[in-house]
Amino acid sequence: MSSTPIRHPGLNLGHAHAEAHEASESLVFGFWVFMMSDLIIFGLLFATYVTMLGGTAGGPGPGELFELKSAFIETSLLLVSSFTFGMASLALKYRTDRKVLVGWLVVTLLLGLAFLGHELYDFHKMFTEGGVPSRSGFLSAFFALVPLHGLHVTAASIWLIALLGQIAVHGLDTQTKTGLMRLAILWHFLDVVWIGIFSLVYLGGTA
Amino acid sequence: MSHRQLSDEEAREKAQELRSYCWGFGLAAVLTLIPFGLAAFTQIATATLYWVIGVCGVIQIVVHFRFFLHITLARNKREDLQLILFTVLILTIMVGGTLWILFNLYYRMMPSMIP
Amino acid sequence: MTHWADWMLGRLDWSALPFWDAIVDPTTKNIVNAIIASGAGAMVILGGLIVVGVLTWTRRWRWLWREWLTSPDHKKIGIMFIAIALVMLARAVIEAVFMRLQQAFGLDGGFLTADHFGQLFTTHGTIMVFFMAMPFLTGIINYVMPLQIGARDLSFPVMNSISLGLTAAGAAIVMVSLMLAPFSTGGWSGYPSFTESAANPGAGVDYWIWAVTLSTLSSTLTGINFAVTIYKQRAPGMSWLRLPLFTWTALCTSILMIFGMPPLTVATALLALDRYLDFHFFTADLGGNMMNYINLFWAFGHPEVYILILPAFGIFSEIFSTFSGKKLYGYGALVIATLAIAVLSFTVWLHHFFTMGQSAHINAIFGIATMLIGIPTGVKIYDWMLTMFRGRIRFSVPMIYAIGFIMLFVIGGLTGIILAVPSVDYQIHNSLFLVAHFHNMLIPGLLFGMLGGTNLWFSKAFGFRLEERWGRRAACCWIVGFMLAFFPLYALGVLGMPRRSVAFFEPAYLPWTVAAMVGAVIILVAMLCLLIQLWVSVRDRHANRVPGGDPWDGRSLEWSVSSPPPEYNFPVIPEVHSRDAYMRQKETGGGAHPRPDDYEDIEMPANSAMGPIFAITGFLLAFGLTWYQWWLVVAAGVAALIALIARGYVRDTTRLIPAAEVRRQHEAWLATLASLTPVTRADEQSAANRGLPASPIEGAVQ
Amino acid sequence: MFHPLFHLRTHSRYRHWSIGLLAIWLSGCSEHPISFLDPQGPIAAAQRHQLGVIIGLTSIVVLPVLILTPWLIVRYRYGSRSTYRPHWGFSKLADIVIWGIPCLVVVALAVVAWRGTLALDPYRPLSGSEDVKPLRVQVVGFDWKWLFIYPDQGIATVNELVVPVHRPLALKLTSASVMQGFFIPALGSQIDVMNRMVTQLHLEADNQGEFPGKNMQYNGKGFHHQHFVARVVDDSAFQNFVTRTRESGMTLGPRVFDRLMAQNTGRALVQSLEAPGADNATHEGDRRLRFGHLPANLFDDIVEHATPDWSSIKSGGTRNDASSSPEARP
Repeated sequence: MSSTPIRHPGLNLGHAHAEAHEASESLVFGFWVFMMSDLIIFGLLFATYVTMLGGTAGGPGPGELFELKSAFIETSLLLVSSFTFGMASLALKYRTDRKVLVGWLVVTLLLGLAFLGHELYDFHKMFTEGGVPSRSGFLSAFFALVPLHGLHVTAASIWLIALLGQIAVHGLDTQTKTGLMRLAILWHFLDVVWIGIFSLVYLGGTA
Repeated sequence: MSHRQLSDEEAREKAQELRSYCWGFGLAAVLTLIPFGLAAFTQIATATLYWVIGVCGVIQIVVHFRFFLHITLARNKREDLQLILFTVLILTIMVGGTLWILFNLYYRMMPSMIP
Repeated sequence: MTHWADWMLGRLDWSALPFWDAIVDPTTKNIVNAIIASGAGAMVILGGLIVVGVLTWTRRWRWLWREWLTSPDHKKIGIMFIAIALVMLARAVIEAVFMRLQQAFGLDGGFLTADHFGQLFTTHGTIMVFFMAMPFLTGIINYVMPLQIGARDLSFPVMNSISLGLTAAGAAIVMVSLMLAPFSTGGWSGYPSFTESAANPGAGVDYWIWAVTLSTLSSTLTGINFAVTIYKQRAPGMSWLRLPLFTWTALCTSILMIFGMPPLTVATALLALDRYLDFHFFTADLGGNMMNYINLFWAFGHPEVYILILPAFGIFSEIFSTFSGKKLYGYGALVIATLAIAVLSFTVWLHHFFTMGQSAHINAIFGIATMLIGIPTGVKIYDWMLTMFRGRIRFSVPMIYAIGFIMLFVIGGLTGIILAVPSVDYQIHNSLFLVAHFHNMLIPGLLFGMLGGTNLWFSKAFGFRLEERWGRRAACCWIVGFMLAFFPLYALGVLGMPRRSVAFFEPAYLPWTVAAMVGAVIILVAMLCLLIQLWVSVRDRHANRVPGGDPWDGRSLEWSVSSPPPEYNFPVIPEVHSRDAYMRQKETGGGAHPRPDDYEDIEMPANSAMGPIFAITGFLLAFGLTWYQWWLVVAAGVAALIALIARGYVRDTTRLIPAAEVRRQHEAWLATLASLTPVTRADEQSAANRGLPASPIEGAVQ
Repeated sequence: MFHPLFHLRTHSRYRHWSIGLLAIWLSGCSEHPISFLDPQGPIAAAQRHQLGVIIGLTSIVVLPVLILTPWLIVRYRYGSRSTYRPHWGFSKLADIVIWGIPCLVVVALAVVAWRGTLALDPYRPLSGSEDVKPLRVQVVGFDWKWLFIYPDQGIATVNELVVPVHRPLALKLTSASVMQGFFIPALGSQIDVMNRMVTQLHLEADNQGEFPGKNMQYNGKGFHHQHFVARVVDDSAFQNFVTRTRESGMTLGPRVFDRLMAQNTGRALVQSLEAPGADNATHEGDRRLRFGHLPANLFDDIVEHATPDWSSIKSGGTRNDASSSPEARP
């Protein structure tokens, strides 16, 4: 019900669309609420992970399985992708050339896929070293927490592809824009969760 | 939609927002490098290292919210901010409670689970 | 060929039939149980066939699809939620009667097998919480809340339809388990390691996991939908402190849904990982421990209790105020109390497992936190009493439920405080005392609220009032039946009888279990009365029509529109100037139904098949996962994903109702109104009540 | 030093005769004390006392509702001539009362709960008189029977807990199966038993007699059969029981242990062993077993999921603690 101008990144729906503004405000707020509900899930998985640290049952522990280098590479990929999504948001908001927008989005998508690829490679290496979830409670907790983040990144990537398709079909109409705005929130949010993962799981485990 | 000429005001705004993203990126990068660097290349005490990791992580989360997700103290962001703060409260209760309860249970019934 | 069948059917085989045990091992007990179980399954099949037959015979399939299943209208979705709730209520009450019968004959025997009894208490609990209480309150909030805040619909109508679909899929999974048995025997809380595959390898626990998961997803989405609607869709002038109390409780409930459901999602997901992918969260070996499940489950379970109870509190607030013909006492205090309960409910979950061995300090702190909730709850009770004080109390059906509630609920409060003291809880934990306590909270608290709310708002939804005499009989049977069924359980609890026992060996228990059985039968009679009430009401619908839309001299905005309301709710969005907005409109000069100057085109959401699609794919996904039919899992999952992506490409999502049409409908209703005779409250329960109250209220001081 | 538990005990007898009456009425047809309303030990007695205090305090808030609501609905029914003030919705005085009194009651309840919980913590050892050491018993919950190991006496029983009167009991408990709840209502608290975990419980009996014990946590189709008897006897009878069990009890070897681990009720277990050691003295005796020889550290091995050290049975390991046994008293 507020009449203050809406300042969500990327949203610039034009004057004649007061109702569209209102609708998208609900959409974005609703998405925030959803993210916060999701955050509780992550929080509880973090807590579970910490309580399972002692449950290695004689299997490999964090010190043997985690590598600082690959964690750093993954962190960098995700952080840069957050920044490039920010650039895409700017391009959307100030209606620069659509090619610029699509370009930034594609770069973001590639970074996200690179992250996923690297993470999968990491898991593969852990598997070959005996780090499988059925080995111990600790590994179960790890493979619930970190891959869930990866699953979110996968979902976000699929959504990004779908939105690129929407841009191609419908152009930059209200629905595409609000879609991009919500995806932006999801993307940045995943980076925030990753901060928790690299700090607690990787740095905490190898320190 | 084709390329469009921005008004002066819009151009200023855009430049400002671009700066904000860059600041955010820079800060986040530094806050990532500090703990990684300390963990990889130095031999400081583990307890200190945990503290550094924790503090850098928390600051970086705030940086992300401020510069990437645009959550500020501005009036039109109040609802989002309230929502986030309430979530933090609930998270604290649930996560803190879980850790408190479970480690107490371990201590009294299952000491082998305490790492 | 066999290989092909294995691939198709997974682990589903003949032994899933409910009468299989009787064929393999035809003892008397097995045959009796097979008859009961197959009878239940046959009832479901028969019910389904009748519905399909009637729809086909009356050629209503297209109508069903267009007007109901794909409708994004919050009113229709609300009604469908309540329909699910009532069907599931009937099943769960019958199960309860079987359990009470068993225990009445249960001194060293009885007629049910232990496994059958285990399934009964598990399905009873699961249904009552996830597929009766949740859909019921979701349905009522869905119907009433947008009308109360002056909105045209929820913020996300299609998501609302998806929520309905997911709940329906979960309910269907529980129903299918009657025909392709068994269901879990692990109780509604499903504690591992009993529910781990080592102890329980069958499909039962998996049925339970996926049914609950579907319900959880549905409730999370619903919570988001309600909260955003209340935040963003309020009519102009409807500030926070002008919200009707029911809407306040709806807001708090939806916040609890948003933040309370994730712990359950985590708990069941981790249990599923243990069962399906050999993880070790809650197993006894390899570093797992089941204590975290119990912790997570109750981190959900306690907010859940208040998800269930708060909307009922809201309904009772409306009922007490409306049927006392009086302003609600202590609005501010009630709002603060509601908010306090909502926040405190996140801080007490440990009181569900005081006996697990944690330190006395932790127990004491959580015990005291639990007692703190007693303060706002007590304040609410007294606020309602003060609302009746110096009122003019009319004993229509909703008020009978409300009075039954207030008297019985405080007894539940008393026993709740007893359970909250850890040192006493050591004596009554997991006993029938606990069972009696939570039924004491949920039957008078939740169910009476929902039934009272149904009696209150039924006329709004369908245009005619529910019949009073059978309604009163139903309410009285509920109250008496409840007391007789559950007060004995308190006695059994302090006598140390564990919950969930199929039989017992202590003769001292027998008189109490027999008394409880009689109570359960009276509750069954109450269910029959409800059915007769519905039947009689539909039969006499013309006599009980209330086209004026306001049969109870209501106070909030939902009474200001016709019964049933137009699909857009309000021809013109009302402007709100005070609390009890419609009452004020009636009392001040402007007239209850001012004629708007001009009308505008109204944009409403268009029908969408997303709800049914998610219902079907959700059901198939859960079914495939339960029986290891992986092809079905993949197919249903891919179909759901494609539907979701494709929905993003749809642009034709709204429908325009022209201003002329709105004008025509509204003018017609105004003309009807003009033809009605206003009635005083003395005639409220008579056929003269056409939904137009006489004003002013007679005999008022000040 | 002021002992809160003691404090709770002294008052219980006098103040809460009403609950005592209730107990007699409730359990009138019962042969043995089945409930804490008829307490047979200090813990149960203190719990009954607390129950009375809580009911009393809470009634301050609850009773007015039960009394005033009928009055309100009669006095202010539609058609009565009482005052009608439709716009009245707030009174400062009433608000102070309805917030204040529940708050005070909860403060009082909180004090009761805090002190009671700390005093009755199941982990808190009971200090009987100076010269009596607590009797140690290790309890293992199986599907669906209870095993009681007396480590200091070197004996074990199934579904029968024999203890001397007036001597504190120090129980350590675990489960060899899923979660269960160990409970002797007439003596005191229940506590959960869980696989790989050890919980503790301290009890004491004031009177001799047979008190039923049970499992409170559902664990499958034999759940309702998982009950046992706590037999409280005098010292000489206990000594007698120990001696007799040592001499004529069965050996808890691998075969018996496998049968224990299998899902069966006490009765089925006894039948499958055709047990010569089964005590047939009572009508329920066909569910009970006594063992005079068992492996050392059996309890710890069950907790650790290790194979019991069967060789220790013959090497006299059953009585590893006999020299330091408090059974030295005649």
